Amino acid sequence: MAGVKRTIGVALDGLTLTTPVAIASGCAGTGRELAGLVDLHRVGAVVSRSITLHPRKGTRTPRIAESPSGVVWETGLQNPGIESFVAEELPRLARAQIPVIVSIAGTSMEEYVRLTSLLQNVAGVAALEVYLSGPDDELDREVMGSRPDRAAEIIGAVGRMSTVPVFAKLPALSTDLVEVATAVMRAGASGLTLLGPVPALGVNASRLRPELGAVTGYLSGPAVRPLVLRGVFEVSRAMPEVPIFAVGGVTTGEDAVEMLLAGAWAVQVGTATLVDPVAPVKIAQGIHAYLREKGLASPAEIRGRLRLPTASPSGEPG
Amino acid sequence: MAGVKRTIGVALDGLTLTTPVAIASGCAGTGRELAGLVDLHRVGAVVSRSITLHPRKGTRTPRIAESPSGVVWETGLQNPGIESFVAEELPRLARAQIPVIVSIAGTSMEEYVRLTSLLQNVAGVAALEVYLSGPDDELDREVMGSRPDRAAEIIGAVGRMSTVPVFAKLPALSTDLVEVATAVMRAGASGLTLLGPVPALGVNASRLRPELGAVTGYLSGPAVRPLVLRGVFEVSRAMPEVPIFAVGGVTTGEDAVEMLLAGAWAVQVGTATLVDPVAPVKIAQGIHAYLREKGLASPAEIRGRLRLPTASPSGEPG
Amino acid sequence: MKRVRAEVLSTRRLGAYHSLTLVAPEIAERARPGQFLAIAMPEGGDFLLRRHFSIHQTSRRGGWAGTIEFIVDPSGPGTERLARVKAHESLDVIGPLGKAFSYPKKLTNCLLIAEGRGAASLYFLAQELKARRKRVDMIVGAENFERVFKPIEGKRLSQTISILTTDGSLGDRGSVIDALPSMVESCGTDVIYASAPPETLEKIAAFCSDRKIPAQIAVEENFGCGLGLCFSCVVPVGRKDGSGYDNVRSCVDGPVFNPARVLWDRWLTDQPKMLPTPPEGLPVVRSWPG
Amino acid sequence: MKRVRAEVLSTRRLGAYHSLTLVAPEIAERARPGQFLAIAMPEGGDFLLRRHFSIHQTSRRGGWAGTIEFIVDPSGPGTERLARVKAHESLDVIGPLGKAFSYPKKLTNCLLIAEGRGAASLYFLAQELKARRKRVDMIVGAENFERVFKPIEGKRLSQTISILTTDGSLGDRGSVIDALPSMVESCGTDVIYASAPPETLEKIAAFCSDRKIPAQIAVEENFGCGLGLCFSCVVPVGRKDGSGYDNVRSCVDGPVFNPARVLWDRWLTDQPKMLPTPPEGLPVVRSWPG
Ligand SMILES: Cc1cc2nc3c(=O)[nH]c(=O)nc-3n(C[C@H](O)[C@H](O)[C@H](O)COP(=O)(O)OP(=O)(O)OC[C@H]3O[C@@H](n4cnc5c(N)ncnc54)[C@H](O)[C@@H]3O)c2cc1C
Ligand SMILES: Cc1cc2nc3c(=O)[nH]c(=O)nc-3n(C[C@H](O)[C@H](O)[C@H](O)COP(=O)(O)OP(=O)(O)OC[C@H]3O[C@@H](n4cnc5c(N)ncnc54)[C@H](O)[C@@H]3O)c2cc1C
Ligand SMILES: Cc1cc2nc3c(=O)[nH]c(=O)nc-3n(C[C@H](O)[C@H](O)[C@H](O)COP(=O)(O)O)c2cc1C
Ligand SMILES: Cc1cc2nc3c(=O)[nH]c(=O)nc-3n(C[C@H](O)[C@H](O)[C@H](O)COP(=O)(O)O)c2cc1C
Ligand code: FES
Ligand code: FES
Repeated sequence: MAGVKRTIGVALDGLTLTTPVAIASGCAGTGRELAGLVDLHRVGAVVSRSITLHPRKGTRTPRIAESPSGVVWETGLQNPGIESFVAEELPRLARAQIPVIVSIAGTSMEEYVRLTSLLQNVAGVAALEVYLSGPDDELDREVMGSRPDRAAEIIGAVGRMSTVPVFAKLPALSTDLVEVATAVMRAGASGLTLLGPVPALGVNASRLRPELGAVTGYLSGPAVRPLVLRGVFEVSRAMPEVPIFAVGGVTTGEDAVEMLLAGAWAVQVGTATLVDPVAPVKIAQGIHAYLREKGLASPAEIRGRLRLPTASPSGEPG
Repeated sequence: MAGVKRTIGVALDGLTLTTPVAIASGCAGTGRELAGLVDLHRVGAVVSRSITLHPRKGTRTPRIAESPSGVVWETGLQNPGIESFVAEELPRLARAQIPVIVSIAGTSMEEYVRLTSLLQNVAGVAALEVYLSGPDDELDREVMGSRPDRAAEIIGAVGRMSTVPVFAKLPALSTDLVEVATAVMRAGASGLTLLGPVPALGVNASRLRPELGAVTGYLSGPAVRPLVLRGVFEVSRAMPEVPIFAVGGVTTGEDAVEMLLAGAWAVQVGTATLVDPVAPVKIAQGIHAYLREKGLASPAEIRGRLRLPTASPSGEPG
Repeated sequence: MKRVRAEVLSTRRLGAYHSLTLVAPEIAERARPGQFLAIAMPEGGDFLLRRHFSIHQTSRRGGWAGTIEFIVDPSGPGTERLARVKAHESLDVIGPLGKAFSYPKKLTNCLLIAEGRGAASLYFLAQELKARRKRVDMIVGAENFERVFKPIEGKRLSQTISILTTDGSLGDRGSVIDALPSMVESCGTDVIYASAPPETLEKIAAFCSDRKIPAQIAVEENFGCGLGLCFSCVVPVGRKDGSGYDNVRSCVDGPVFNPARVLWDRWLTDQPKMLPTPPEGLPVVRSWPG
Repeated sequence: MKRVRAEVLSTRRLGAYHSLTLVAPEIAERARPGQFLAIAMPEGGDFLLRRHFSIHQTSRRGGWAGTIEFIVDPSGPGTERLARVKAHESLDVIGPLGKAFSYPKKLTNCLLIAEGRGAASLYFLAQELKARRKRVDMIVGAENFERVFKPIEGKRLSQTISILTTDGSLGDRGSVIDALPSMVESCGTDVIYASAPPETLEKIAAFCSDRKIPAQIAVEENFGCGLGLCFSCVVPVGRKDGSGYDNVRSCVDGPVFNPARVLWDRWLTDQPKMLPTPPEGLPVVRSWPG
């Protein structure tokens, strides 16, 4: 359609991106590396690696291995701690003048509160992403945010204190993802990042050992895309007004369009960035090409627009 | 090692298999088809498609589509209902003289109870596998068995009435898989099938529509193997004495060995059987070859024997 | 049904299609028109499931090893990969699979309707019908001349043939449905066979039911296995006793069906309509039943 | 550092290894010994991550386009695939990456220790050292003669060379460690460079620390990106001020390290010991800490 003014920018409740494609947490280095690899002005946003209150050395190597259409990884959230991050890494990440979303990870309510307070009114922070897939030392649980009450409590506290929008990155394995999503939105989240990394184990049969030094880890890459699509679809059906970042397995523009059709507002790209740092730019171009082909003006026009059958899709009795 | 008497048979609490490789539920036809495709005597066991109390026509087509290293599918548990199954399909499945595990699926406690009672003392049933990934109409929940209390209640009832061993096929997305596993074992399960199918959505971007007639479905195939390995590993660490069938993405003997190392007693093979009906036989041969290479006498000798680091594998503080 | 690792004897391009001929005597011996092959994808790509192809031709002649030919329409990643297979490579093949077309005992005037790659199995059928001294007429259609499958072969096999293309680049402009009434008239058609996309088959079914012409159609659905194991491939078919319908597996109980017994509304509608380009304003789907 | 799509100019087998030469003038210009390339896997396989290779050789001569050579040791699915790449194909390459070996300013007698494919980067280093008028001696080891990398080239590049194989099929029977004391002695070694599996590097590090010989080693870890983005590739390195250690990324802060600063116990031990065959009775791992 000639004459359509086409934009791929997107506004997510207080966070405005020039393209709906961000670099996912843990795949963006320390703010020094990306500039030489990709024209950052053409990337929608960068999510920092997950930052903890104190420095963390992370887990032993190996930290990554391939699996069918995916990678299994565990870094143990190696990071320099919030203070050093704010002093050194953040200014470098912010230099490119694109939105920096800071991922924060705590093991107790107190840690999340302190992390948030240390990020209040800090220049260069466009939004917070709250990592909830780590352990909860306070309640002695393996996963911080897979139960609605606890997730809401954490997000509520972070949301009340934060001076920027707050996105909750919800754990991939929840008995009821929609309930957790609803609870954190009620508690004051600005939006969601779906899904958090998928728990996984890689085994090397010939050496009788785990692939990773940390033994267990997480599965990323194209393999998980159908699982993420389902999560995005279910949550966005329940709450169409909630901004959602979809993350998991986005490698091409078409993959990103799938996520948008399922209900995402924007996508994040992790593994594909490691393979090809220009992938986030190519993916945005792919979305643009798709919109042009379909004669549409913006990503919002396909968001959640998956065409569904009119009748009930569930199995019928015989 | 010359002279080692090598067996790949395995005994799972009352269920004895000549090879540790079974055909997974929903991938074994109606008992008529397999005989012409594979020498069934060389298959460890066959799990029937999931049988409901009443006949089910299942969902609309398309019912299957490919995804990266996987398939997304939903049949809506099409089946002829328990009575017709017992009268017609079961005798055909049992004809090959290998163990037939009957998968049962209900949407309420009453349905599970009636299904179990209709299978009491029925010839040709070697074990029951209880499908718990479907909806719970009674409690109005999307997934029957993802909470420990409800899963235990169902398995308890089935276990008390069943005249054969009962395996619980636990839903893939649980906040705490180990808790659910522990609860169903306490309630009287003989063993576990890990994991149930992984909820998923396939999207066709160019047609703006879901890949499946049922809209949402499940992800199977190699893509999910690392997720299944993690589930098997965590549950078997918590309860090393519990017989576990691992199911999800097993395609080769090496894949099966990975599952055994993570703690499985035997594996089930779904998608790979659809591609190559002889796969379950080849996988058993692959396990045998591995044992021979390592000089081991039986699958039990590698079960759970993943070599782990001696120190704590978690991330260290900086 | 046999499973073999078959050598590719030859390949050739036929307009938009690729023909592959395999050395597979045991399959060739048994193959009948309407049946199909299940071909495992060559290793090294990210393909899991087999792909399925109608049997186009068999040869069991003389001292030569029997061969079997099928036609690949490169319409997706898997078929595109198979279209690149070269002679002397080998493929893992299971076949022949599925129910074949049955031949009329008494009726003699057969009209065969093929759209696009659907002609592959119908030309095989035409030969067999002619061998049984039936009259064969044909309607062959496609989007454009490149997708009209072997038009010269079509002419050779039929008493009369009507060729149509959507863009008019070969034969008349139009679809096979346009030629149907006049062909039935002029050929004195007793029985119809068809292989075409489902929307066309539905129209043929309506026509046959109207005119009370017996018919057989070959359908396509997404196959998980093609072997009867997975219930992916069902088509709703009315029970003989009229007491409702069953979702029957098109890989073992088809792909050939009596169109009068297919529940077309149930099979085809209530699926999202697939428009080639979305309308100006896409409808917002707000509620999600069930 | 540059990213290019580079044509494969030529490939050849070198014993157990495969050499690939790429036309990549911009990378060739910048490349220094110890640095590596990140090569994207050719499409069509189920490979996700790039694979990483030491730079073995560059050529910037005359009017010809600069080329760069690397050595593939087919040791897994990805390297096996790359060993099958043919001339005139093209590869997506990022490089040169990582910190190079540094050249000694004052010291002159350099001993280079290479095990297996590790020789690829050390031969490049030998050239550069010789160009700087340093004395170069070498210890080159491998499992067998097929895995001794270009022994003749090694001889050409070094004043004295000691070649060892585990099976004795070339040179002396033994490992590079066996020759270390006598070579250091006889060559009057001032500085050691090494590229070898970690277990060997650890022994070299112990030797150098004992004898107070300055050294540089090139390590390998599983890389996620090779670009500094993912923190997959860390090695524990002691801080300069002695106040503990950091897990530093071997792709940007390495792969060349001062062995005296690597915390060998932390890097290598506490990993499950990998015995080639399991002992008669495998230990049952009962408790699962943390
Ligand atoms: C009985 C039968 C006979 C057929 N005969 C022929 C033939 O002679 N020539 C020919 O070119 N094609 C034929 N097809 C269709 C062919 O099998 C599909 O086009 C092909 O599987 C699509 O694979 P793809 O990877 O190219 O496309 P994709 O659309 O990417 O396929 C992805 C997945 O969907 C499945 N799928 C998609 N479309 C179909 C379909 N129409 N039928 C079955 N599975 C599908 C594929 O098997 C695969 O698993 C036949 C199909 C059936 C069921
Ligand atoms: C700085 C550096 C320089 C290297 N130089 C060479 C060289 O010159 N020639 C050569 O043949 N090899 C070299 N390697 C090793 C080579 O990168 C690995 O052998 C290769 O990645 C293994 O891939 P694969 O698919 O064959 O094996 P797999 O073991 O199946 O690899 C699977 C995954 O693990 C990663 N991986 C496994 N082993 C290694 C390893 N040792 N290093 C890095 N990643 C690994 C792979 O990248 C891949 O993601 C180098 C590695 C590094 C880090
Ligand atoms: C090496 C690596 C490190 C990661 N580190 C983090 C992290 O620190 N915090 C976080 O929330 N997610 C982390 N992730 C997960 C990604 O942000 C993303 O959720 C996941 O990889 C799925 O997306 P992908 O398939 O595009 O990679 C990491 C992923 C990888 C591969
Ligand atoms: C077409 C199809 C139908 C299935 N039907 C059932 C079923 O009826 N009941 C069940 O418990 N699992 C069913 N499954 C799931 C499999 O039993 C298995 O858990 C899953 O596919 C993972 O194993 P795989 O990767 O080996 O396929 C089905 C899977 C497929 C592909
Ligand atoms: S495709 Fe599997 S039963 Fe028909
Ligand atoms: S491999 Fe990614 S940071 Fe080094």
